[in-house]
Amino acid sequence: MDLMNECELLEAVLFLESDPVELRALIKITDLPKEIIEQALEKLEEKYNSEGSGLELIQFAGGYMLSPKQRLWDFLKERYGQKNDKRLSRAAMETLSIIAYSQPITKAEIENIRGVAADNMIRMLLDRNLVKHVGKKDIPGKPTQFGTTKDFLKIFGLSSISDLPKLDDVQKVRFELNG
Amino acid sequence: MDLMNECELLEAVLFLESDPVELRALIKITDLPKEIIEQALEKLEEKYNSEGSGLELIQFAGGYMLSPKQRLWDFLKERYGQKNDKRLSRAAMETLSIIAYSQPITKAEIENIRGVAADNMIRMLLDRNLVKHVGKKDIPGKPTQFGTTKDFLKIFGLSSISDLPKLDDVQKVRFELNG
Amino acid sequence: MEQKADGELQNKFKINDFEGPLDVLLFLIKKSEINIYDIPIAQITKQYIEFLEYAVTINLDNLTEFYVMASTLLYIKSRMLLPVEIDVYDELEDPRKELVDRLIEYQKFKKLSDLMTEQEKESEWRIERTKKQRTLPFPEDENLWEQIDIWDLFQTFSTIITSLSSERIIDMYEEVSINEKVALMYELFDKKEEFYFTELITRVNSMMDIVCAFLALLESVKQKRIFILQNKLFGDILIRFREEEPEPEQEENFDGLDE
Repeated sequence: MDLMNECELLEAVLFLESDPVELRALIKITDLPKEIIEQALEKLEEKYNSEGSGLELIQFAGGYMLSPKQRLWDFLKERYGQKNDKRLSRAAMETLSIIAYSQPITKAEIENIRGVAADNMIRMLLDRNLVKHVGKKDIPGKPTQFGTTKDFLKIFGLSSISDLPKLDDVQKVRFELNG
Repeated sequence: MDLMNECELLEAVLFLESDPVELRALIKITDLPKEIIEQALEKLEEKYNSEGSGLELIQFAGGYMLSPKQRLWDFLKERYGQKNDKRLSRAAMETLSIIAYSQPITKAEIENIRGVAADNMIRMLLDRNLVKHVGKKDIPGKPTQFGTTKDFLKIFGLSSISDLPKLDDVQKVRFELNG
Repeated sequence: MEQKADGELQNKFKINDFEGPLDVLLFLIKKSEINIYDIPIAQITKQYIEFLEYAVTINLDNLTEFYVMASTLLYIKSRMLLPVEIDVYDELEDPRKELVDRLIEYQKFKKLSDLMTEQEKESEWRIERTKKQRTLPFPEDENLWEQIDIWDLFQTFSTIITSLSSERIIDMYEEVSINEKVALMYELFDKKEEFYFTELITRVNSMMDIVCAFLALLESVKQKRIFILQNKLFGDILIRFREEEPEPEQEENFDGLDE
């Protein structure tokens, strides 16, 4: 099967979309079966990886998208660069890290780790759409659990939660005096 | 010269731009000489014309843009049709209104009123059959004069040009005061 | 930073420099280079309480938690000081263990938080398209124009002429009126080969309308576009289309673009 037409259709769809498109959205939009789409995406990826293409197919924030190749960014930055200047405070980053690495997690659990109240930080992270309610913990009181959002992945340039930076093994077991 | 990098850069730029980009804008953005850009555009066009690409390089409204290949449009129309985005460009509206109210009018006269080149807009309006050549002005050079078409009347629900809304009284007073 | 009198040292710090009591404890433990698994609880408690007393407090938000930690430390200290009673279930556990576990857990997230901050820096720049919304470049042609109505067009034109200088408006207005009649003439020619002058007059009460219609008529005669016939004096004028004499078509160049 050469998948020519499927590749073309997918390319057109990915061109028209500006945000990452999840596989299931691609299925819905193109009305093609999952396996075909996966194969066609692979072919597209190869095509873009070949020399002469200024674009690449990347997996990002849980979906697929076309993006200018990173080595062109220096040429493009001035005109098309968006600076992420809303940096998080240390407190916010700590809270966000706890949620990201321990999700789903309740407010009480976050507070227990940080040793301080987390209400304001959680509210701020919710406002900035970095975290969201993901369910309720099955304990008395049914407290809300929090998890990270797609925007979170996007802002941190992650394709999925499993791409979160890891502590290496040494760091994991040892408590460091000079941390 | 293989122009690989130039092609890549142009492809990325055309991908990032939403509206047709004029040649002189491409020169400015990429900082490449005109001839190189023209050659690279040709190469890109070839590349897209080859099978397996869902995109094509088109010239539209005086500029270059990437667009899904026309034969894919039927698949894409429902989701990506224009309904979201549709207002005519101001340039098109202005040019058409000047032609409608001042016909027959030459290109130079239109440009004199708008203060910018009118070639692209006139060509576009001719293509859409909203305006047509109606004669030649009796001055040296015999420039072509433009007027509106029957299609124009139809689209705007006018039975005749004399049904065009008239300048309001305030504006008339201005004429009389100055007259 | 060297350790001198503790009070002096801690004066340099603000409570706001720390993210919470655990952060302060980690700092004190590192500063004193003590083993976290065997914290000299009396020493740390003393340092912690001194810190609370001397550190500059600006933000009172988390102050309660800092004092809760102080009482926890005092409680652990008192437990450590009490003679060890043999109670299999309670006393097998080191009273410091829970606190140590929390400190280690917190330390882990502090490190992860640093990694995330680096990650945030790495993705500081994003390359974005000029517009997010993408559509097919051409709509079904007429739809585009059908969505605007004649008043949009009128509005646009009014705006244009309002922005022009008065002198140019006058020129244009005169031109508009005569030109309008010329246009109307062509329109009528689309339907029939001849028609009467009165058909050119759309606003009978307007002298301007009549004058312009007449000027348009004269102009067209001069340009040899029409013949005019008048059967009787003061009678209506018949206007008849005159075929253009074939002359070499001189196409205008619309490709001013690349110049």
